[in-house]
Amino acid sequence: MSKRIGVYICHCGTNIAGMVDVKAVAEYAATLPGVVLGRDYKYMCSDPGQEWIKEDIKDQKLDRVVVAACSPLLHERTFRTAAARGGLNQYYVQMVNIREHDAWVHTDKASATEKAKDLIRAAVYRVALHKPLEKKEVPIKPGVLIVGAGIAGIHAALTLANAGKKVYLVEREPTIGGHMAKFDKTFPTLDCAACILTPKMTSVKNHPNITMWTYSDVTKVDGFVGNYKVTVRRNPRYVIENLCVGCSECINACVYKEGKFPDEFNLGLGKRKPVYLPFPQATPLVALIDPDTCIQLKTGKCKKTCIEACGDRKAIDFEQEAEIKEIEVGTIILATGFKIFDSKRIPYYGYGTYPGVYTALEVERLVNASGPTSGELVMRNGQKPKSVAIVHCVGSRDENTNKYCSRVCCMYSLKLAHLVKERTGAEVYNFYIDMRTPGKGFEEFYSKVAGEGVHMIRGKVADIYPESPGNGSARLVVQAEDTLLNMIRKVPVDMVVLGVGLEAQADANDVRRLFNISCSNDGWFLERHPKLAPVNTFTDGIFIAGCCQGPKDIPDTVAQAGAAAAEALALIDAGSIELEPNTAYIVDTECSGCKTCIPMCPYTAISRNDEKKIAVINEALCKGCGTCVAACPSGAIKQNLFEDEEIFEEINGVLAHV
Amino acid sequence: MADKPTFRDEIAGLLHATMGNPLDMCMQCGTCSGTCPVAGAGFMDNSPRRIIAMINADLKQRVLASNTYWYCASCYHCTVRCPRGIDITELMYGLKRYAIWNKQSKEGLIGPVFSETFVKMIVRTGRSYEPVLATSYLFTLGVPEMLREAQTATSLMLKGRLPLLPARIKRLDNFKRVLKRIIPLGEPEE
Amino acid sequence: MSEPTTTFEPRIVAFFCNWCTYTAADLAGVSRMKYAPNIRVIRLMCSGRLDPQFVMTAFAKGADGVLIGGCHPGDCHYVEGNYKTLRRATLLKRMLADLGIVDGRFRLEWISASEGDKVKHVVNDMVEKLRALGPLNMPGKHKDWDKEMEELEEQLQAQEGEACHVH
Amino acid sequence: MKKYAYFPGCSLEKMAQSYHNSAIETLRRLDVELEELEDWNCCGATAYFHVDELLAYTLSARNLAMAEKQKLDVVAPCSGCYKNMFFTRAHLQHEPALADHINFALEADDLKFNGTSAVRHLIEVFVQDIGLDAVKAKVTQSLKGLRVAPYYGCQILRPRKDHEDVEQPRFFEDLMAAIGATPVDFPLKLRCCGGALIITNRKAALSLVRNLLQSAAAAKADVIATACPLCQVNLECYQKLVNQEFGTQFNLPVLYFTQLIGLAFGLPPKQLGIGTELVSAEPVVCHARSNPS
Repeated sequence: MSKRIGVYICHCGTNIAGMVDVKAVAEYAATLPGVVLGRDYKYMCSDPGQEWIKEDIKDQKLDRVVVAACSPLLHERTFRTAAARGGLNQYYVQMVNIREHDAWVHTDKASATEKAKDLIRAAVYRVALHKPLEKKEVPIKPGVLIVGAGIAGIHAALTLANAGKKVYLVEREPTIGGHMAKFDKTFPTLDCAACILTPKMTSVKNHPNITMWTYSDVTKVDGFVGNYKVTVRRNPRYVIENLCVGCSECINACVYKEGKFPDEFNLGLGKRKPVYLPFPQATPLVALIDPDTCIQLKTGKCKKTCIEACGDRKAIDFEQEAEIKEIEVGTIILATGFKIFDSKRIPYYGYGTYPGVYTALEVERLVNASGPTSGELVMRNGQKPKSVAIVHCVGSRDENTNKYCSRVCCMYSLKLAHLVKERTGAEVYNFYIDMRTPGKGFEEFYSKVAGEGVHMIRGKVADIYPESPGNGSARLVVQAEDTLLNMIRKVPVDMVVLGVGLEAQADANDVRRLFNISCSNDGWFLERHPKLAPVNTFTDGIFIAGCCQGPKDIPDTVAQAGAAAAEALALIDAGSIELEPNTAYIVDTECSGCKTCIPMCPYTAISRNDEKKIAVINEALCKGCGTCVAACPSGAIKQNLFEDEEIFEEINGVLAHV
Repeated sequence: MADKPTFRDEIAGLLHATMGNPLDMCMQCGTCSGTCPVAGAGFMDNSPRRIIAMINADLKQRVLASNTYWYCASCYHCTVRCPRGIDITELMYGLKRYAIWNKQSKEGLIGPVFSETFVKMIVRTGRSYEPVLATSYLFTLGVPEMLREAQTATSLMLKGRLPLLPARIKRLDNFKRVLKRIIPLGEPEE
Repeated sequence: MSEPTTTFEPRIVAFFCNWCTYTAADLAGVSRMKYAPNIRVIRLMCSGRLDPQFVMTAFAKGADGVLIGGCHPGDCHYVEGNYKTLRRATLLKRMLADLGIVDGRFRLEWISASEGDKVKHVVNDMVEKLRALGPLNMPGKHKDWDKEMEELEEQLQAQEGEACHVH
Repeated sequence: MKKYAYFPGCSLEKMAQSYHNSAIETLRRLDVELEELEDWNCCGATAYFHVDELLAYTLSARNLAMAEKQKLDVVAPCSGCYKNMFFTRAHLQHEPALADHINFALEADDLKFNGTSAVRHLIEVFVQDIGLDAVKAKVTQSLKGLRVAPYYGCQILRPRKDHEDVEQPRFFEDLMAAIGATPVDFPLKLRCCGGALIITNRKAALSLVRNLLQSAAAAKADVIATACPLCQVNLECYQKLVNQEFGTQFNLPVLYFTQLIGLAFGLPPKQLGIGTELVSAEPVVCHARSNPS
């Protein structure tokens, strides 16, 4: 039975037509076996383009369609739907990637055109063998797991919870809030971070649809879109969460009269006791005990004054152990955030060597009313700085550290310049390479700060050293070329603030593997498409939001969190998701029951039917990798959409004219 | 190769020979100048950053007239710190070569005149071992005389006061043949 | 040294896994990287789908080189398909060697979704090497090829069997 | 007994005899033999890169090729020679075409560069190849309490070779500690001494030397240790001039690390070429004598 194949070549404006002679390709396609028409059009993905396919199927009785355009990962669905609307089984469509794989990567029009012809020939040969297939649908469980409870996780959780969905919010720190909870003010509006964040934190805690697990880690993820089985370990805080009311009695009563250990929330600028609350608005407002510093937990020999203090509440439990939770969710949102650049990697900035050098995040804590100095900007030596240098691009835009721009540093450096001036009246010098203030109200903020008399020096800081070595003076010289004055500036200051860049979390790679998604080279989680699928990943049902995907400010983070929530919502409300029907199946008559295939399958989808003495595949479990197909010695296993014959034809096709 | 390469192209070409350092990558941040001990001490009339800008702007005469590259101590500190991976020290070497060649010959390339002087010089210095490392004069001349000797590197170069062969080199003839194959122009005087 | 002897343009058939290498090739496109046009990519869901016969056929039909692209070990979208590929490729390489198809003509590369530049480099590098090697021209050797192929089929079956029992 | 092809370099011929001798003597104690590179020529210094790159590469390539003939790795005690040879090798290995061209030239001397001999700096031989423990083991007169400013200078570490730490290395400090001395925190230990400028731009060079001496003095160092003849002479022989130029009062001994090691090994100062300095190293010698261990 001879086929009636229609071939469509997309110009994609000039994207393809600029490098591939689309007319010639269309004419050539028309000459291929079974092809009844070869057309080219400016934008095949546009309505007219799709209509055309639909009409041709009806009028020209097409029974196969080949579309040569962009990557199938982008528009395969579009054209399948178009064909379906024309009354054709959607799997009778084959796409040819002549944009990403051809026009965009080659420079010689002739050979690019040749390549297009070869690829189309392969598709034509292949599509002729296509079989009609039915969509594979899997139901979506309504629960959502959100990993990371910074502003992104919090916002996504509330959005979903308010839509009536069940949310599990897992945070590894003892409190939710993430980095935002550490900030003092937020640019460009200078509203106080706590004032806008803590209400959201409270509603997360009180929301009936949100199960909030702090001080917990996701340890195992099984299953697939619609049906993920997740294991969470709740680490012991040695305080029973639902009994503690955060009254701090135990903390006051601790045998340590003063805080003795660097307190994590204040980046070690303050001290805490072994039993502590991360910060006053911590959520949940539940104390925890640090096993590494608590005498009782270390030696078992403590007066346990904390237990007395807690009294009848009996919230303290030194016997507490990690608790393992198993949950089932349909979708997952990763909002695991970022870590700040480690300034020690640039030794000549003297962080960790000169006490006068601070990271921006440390200064956020110093100017914050709930910080270690109650908002007083005093340095490690107890003095207020009279002059402060703020260094931009520390660990950003530098091949020796991170090539990318961290996006937020210019703005927060300006913000800190303003705050420092406001709190101390010090002379402030901002050393920048390029002042990047793209955003609503950003440029206005820049001029406002400039107007406050902050010195803006265009030059990357090249060196920081003590003003007079030996004599123990704390003053530092910040050396940079003032590229506008064209002279080397050596500015003596009391305090240096490093505008550190953002980096992927240290364990981003483990997390990535745990959830089976990809990372960009910088370690940020990779979105499915940089523009059209910014919160999707290559794994269905897993979405990303906030800085785990790349540096961004709070507004963008919140927007992205909303988007991720919406994507999850869309899946949940659809109730089911359509999957590629590319699963494997057994041709019973061919199967010798040799069991070769069984160990091949990572999803244990294959078993052996012992009375029939053949293998059987559980289609629900099969994800369609095709590994078993390639392994079967008797060729009894086949894969929909990737049948051996189809691939052999494709090979013939690309090589035919040799 | 169609039309005559610009100064910028020429310098880029020089750099390519030393593992390619695209000046186009320069973002004018001034890390090089801020790091440079000599610029920092105020000896350079143009900072290294400015030199790069001038090259990219094709200001050949102003670049060559600048003292910057002759003041480079080749300490490579700028090179390891450049956020755009530009080997600035190598650039300074390139400019020195370029300047020397151009003083010597009509256009660009190693002109015959220079090659000749150069090969002669090699042979001569090959016989009388005379290190350029100023410091090594100390034991022969003593500091003040040595400093009176001081000249610009160019003149020094062409006066042939370069260390090449320790007096004891044995296979001098082979050695000369080796060098002839590298710079074929001109005949070494025997 | 690496002077192309003729203007021979090698023909490379590539099998890329959908999740890492095919995506990387898309990224190379989106980033407008430029590489040699000698490659024809065939998409598989996983490099684990690669049946050695695909490779044999490609050579038989006139490919001068075959490139397999999969996710980095540990990153396979299907958990461990790429390990299976690696095992098969190792055996296949030996067999190809016996057929006088030298190492450089069959190549396995791990290229993650973010490594567009690696696609570029691998392709260019392979094209250069194949230019140096010259045409393979299996179809030209048709006569004895049929015979060879039969033997091959047998060996293949045999080795395939082994390959999969090694667990 | 480990063996290296030894490339003295021009400066060691006359001016840095003391470095030369102390290197030979101390290494002998550590069972390392330096076999002088047969018929070596100048590495080209910085000057050749000013004039003609290709020629400069050829000069180093010839030396490397001869080392390959001797089937030995090359050791250079001078940071300049080291840098030139190291990068010539790296570059030629990177660019076969260039290597071919240079090999064509080397044929005239029956030589061929293959890149088989590695290039080592003398201090690398002590720190990496021999190892600190082996050095420690040979110490008979610990330099306990001697405050040493370890001066790395430029071209041991720069330009960056692979991913070694070029901004805060420790190996020189560790080596000094191994012989009992106290390495002081010397902020400018990686800064340039201006060696290459000393003839051409004296003022600039002197100001750089001044900074280094200042930094070392501020760190209360008894002596500066160097690993390069150029640095040594710059820092030491120019102290008088620096003092004239800037009205300073520096009188800081500058010794080669091999001389300090030699003292710690209990070798007679004369054998280590101590005594030829313009700034007397007597205090250091006395210190060494004062605490036998």
